Amino acid sequence: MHMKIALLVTAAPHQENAWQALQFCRAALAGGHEVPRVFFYGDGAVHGNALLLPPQDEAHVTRDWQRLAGEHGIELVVCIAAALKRGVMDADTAQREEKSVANLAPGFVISGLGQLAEVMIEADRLVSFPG
Amino acid sequence: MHMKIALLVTAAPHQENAWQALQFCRAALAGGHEVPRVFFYGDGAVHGNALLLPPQDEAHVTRDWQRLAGEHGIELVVCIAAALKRGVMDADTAQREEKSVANLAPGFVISGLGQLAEVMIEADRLVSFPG
Amino acid sequence: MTTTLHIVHKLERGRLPGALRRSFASDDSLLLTGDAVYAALSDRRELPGHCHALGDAVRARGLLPQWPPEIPLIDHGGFVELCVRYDKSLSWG
Amino acid sequence: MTTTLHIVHKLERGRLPGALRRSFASDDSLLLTGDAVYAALSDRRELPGHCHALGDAVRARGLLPQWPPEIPLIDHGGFVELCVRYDKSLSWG
Amino acid sequence: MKHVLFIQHCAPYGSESPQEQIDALLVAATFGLRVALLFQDDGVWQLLSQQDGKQLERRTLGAQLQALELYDIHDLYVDAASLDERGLEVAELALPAKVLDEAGLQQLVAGHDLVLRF
Amino acid sequence: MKHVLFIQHCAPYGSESPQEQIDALLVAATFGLRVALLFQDDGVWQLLSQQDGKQLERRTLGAQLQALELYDIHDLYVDAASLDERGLEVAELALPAKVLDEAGLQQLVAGHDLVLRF
Repeated sequence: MHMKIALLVTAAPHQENAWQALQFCRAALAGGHEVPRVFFYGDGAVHGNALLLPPQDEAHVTRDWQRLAGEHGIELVVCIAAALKRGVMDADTAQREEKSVANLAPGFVISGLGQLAEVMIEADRLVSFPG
Repeated sequence: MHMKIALLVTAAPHQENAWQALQFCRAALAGGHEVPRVFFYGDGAVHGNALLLPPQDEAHVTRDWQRLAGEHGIELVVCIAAALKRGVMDADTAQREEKSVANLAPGFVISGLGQLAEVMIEADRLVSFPG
Repeated sequence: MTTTLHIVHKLERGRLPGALRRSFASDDSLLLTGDAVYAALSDRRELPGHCHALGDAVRARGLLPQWPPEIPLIDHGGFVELCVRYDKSLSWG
Repeated sequence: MTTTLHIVHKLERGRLPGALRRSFASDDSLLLTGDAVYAALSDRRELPGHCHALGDAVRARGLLPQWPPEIPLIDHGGFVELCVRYDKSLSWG
Repeated sequence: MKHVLFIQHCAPYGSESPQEQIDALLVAATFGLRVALLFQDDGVWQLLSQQDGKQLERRTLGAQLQALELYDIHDLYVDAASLDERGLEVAELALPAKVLDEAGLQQLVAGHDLVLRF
Repeated sequence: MKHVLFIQHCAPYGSESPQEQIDALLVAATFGLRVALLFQDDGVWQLLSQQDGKQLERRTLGAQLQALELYDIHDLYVDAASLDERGLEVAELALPAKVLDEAGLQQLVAGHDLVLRF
């Protein structure tokens, strides 16, 4: 049965569950399912930080999400409130807050919790990956 | 008795223990002690992110550390390995890694674990604030 | 009434979380991931009949030699299938 | 041999961590901070004689009305003094 | 209309998780989802009255929970065993949450289309 | 020379904490501090052999622990009660850690100038 499966990631990028979320998404796509959106909340918001640089012999989940999302049209949505508490900012907010730089990783968008509520309503499954 | 008291902060900025570390430092200075260095490690490395923007009615520990360190000559040292895993980068590293921006907060420096070992040796007390 | 896939990735002092045990209904299923895979060694008798574990988490931790054969190891494809088969999942954060 | 100020900010299901209880020597002292201040209600009998709690953590959580008088509340100045008085501190992360 | 259960399992102030779950619950309610809230494990401490987040330069979580009824959110539950483990009595709770035993917990989870506990 | 005790209390791979403690310990040893390592609570799982971090695209923690003796770090301890709680036997451990009861734990902590457990 083909399903719409949305993901909620609240694990930080360096936690095991963040890596498991990525593998789950790959398997869901390989299984013929649609993954319309991954919502990054809580410590998961750090996924959207373009300056993450894990050790070279370890996983780089942000980079992997960018590739996967680009190939399959998945929306990578970072909650704005969670992001600001954790130092992730897009260009618009940086300008408004008079910060000289922004650091949202390409491929990610910043938005509100309504994007989570939407997939609660529309997706057939919501699978969550806490830290 | 006047002491050299160093701090190790591994709590993330939005955790209660991060706030307690700051209050502890203020009290140590008020009590006539010297705080030569605060070492930010683990999730504490996120303190060095210049783009942190907590809700306006809540504490902003990075900003408070910057002020306190400026007034009292405290070294705010962020561990480089912990910082890179969590998306905190100074200008030198950003250039080397071909990132277009850096986000280390002014007043913080990035260095290695040797800076922690040094205060283990030299400080009279090392008080740690885990997450 | 809906069925639930309980996904657990942390234990309490080597045991399944008490709240998970209390909330687990007879039609539900359990998936051990992350640090919860140790439950196959430390809390084996408390595991329900419907129980799987994520193979990569088990192999990474060196648990394969002692792994109890009654708990099937699955890959992420199997994880997705479980999520589809049960009405919903509950991740024990 | 040195004395230790044990600083605890988390409990295990409402109780002091077992490892803390096992490691606590008779000359040591305990400071409750963060979520560990609930131990004054939920694990009162297990608290050692030398025990303090951080006042702001207690007041934030609404525990002042039921607070047991035998556990002194201290501010951060008192926290610093305890760190100076004991040879070292051990923060239970 | 989908029914969503949020499970609060952390004490207030130690981490961001309780605040972030409340924020998610309120938005879900705004979007027309029917939401319920279960307090479990250290989450039961959220139900104490007289909280004052300002002591830690934080918002007061207890005050936000008090305001849930203004948003027409009345489905509040608390896990009996979590109260017992912590020596808490129902009379000490600031909100009228329904106390659930094991059978009640299982029915609650089975009766919802989505359950979030992060 | 100060004596520093590191306490590992987390299982490998679930979080960064074990790796970051090992890194800190190795640097402390390089700076001439005398270091000891205690495995406690879920930290005892670090002592299982046949770990393979590559399964999760991570470094293998067990392999790094095996290498401690190359750095002349031999003061390894394990909390007996933590083993008991998890049904682990000393014979299953990959490293020759000394098993401590309560009195042993208290002496270990009292015998060090600094103790880190984060």
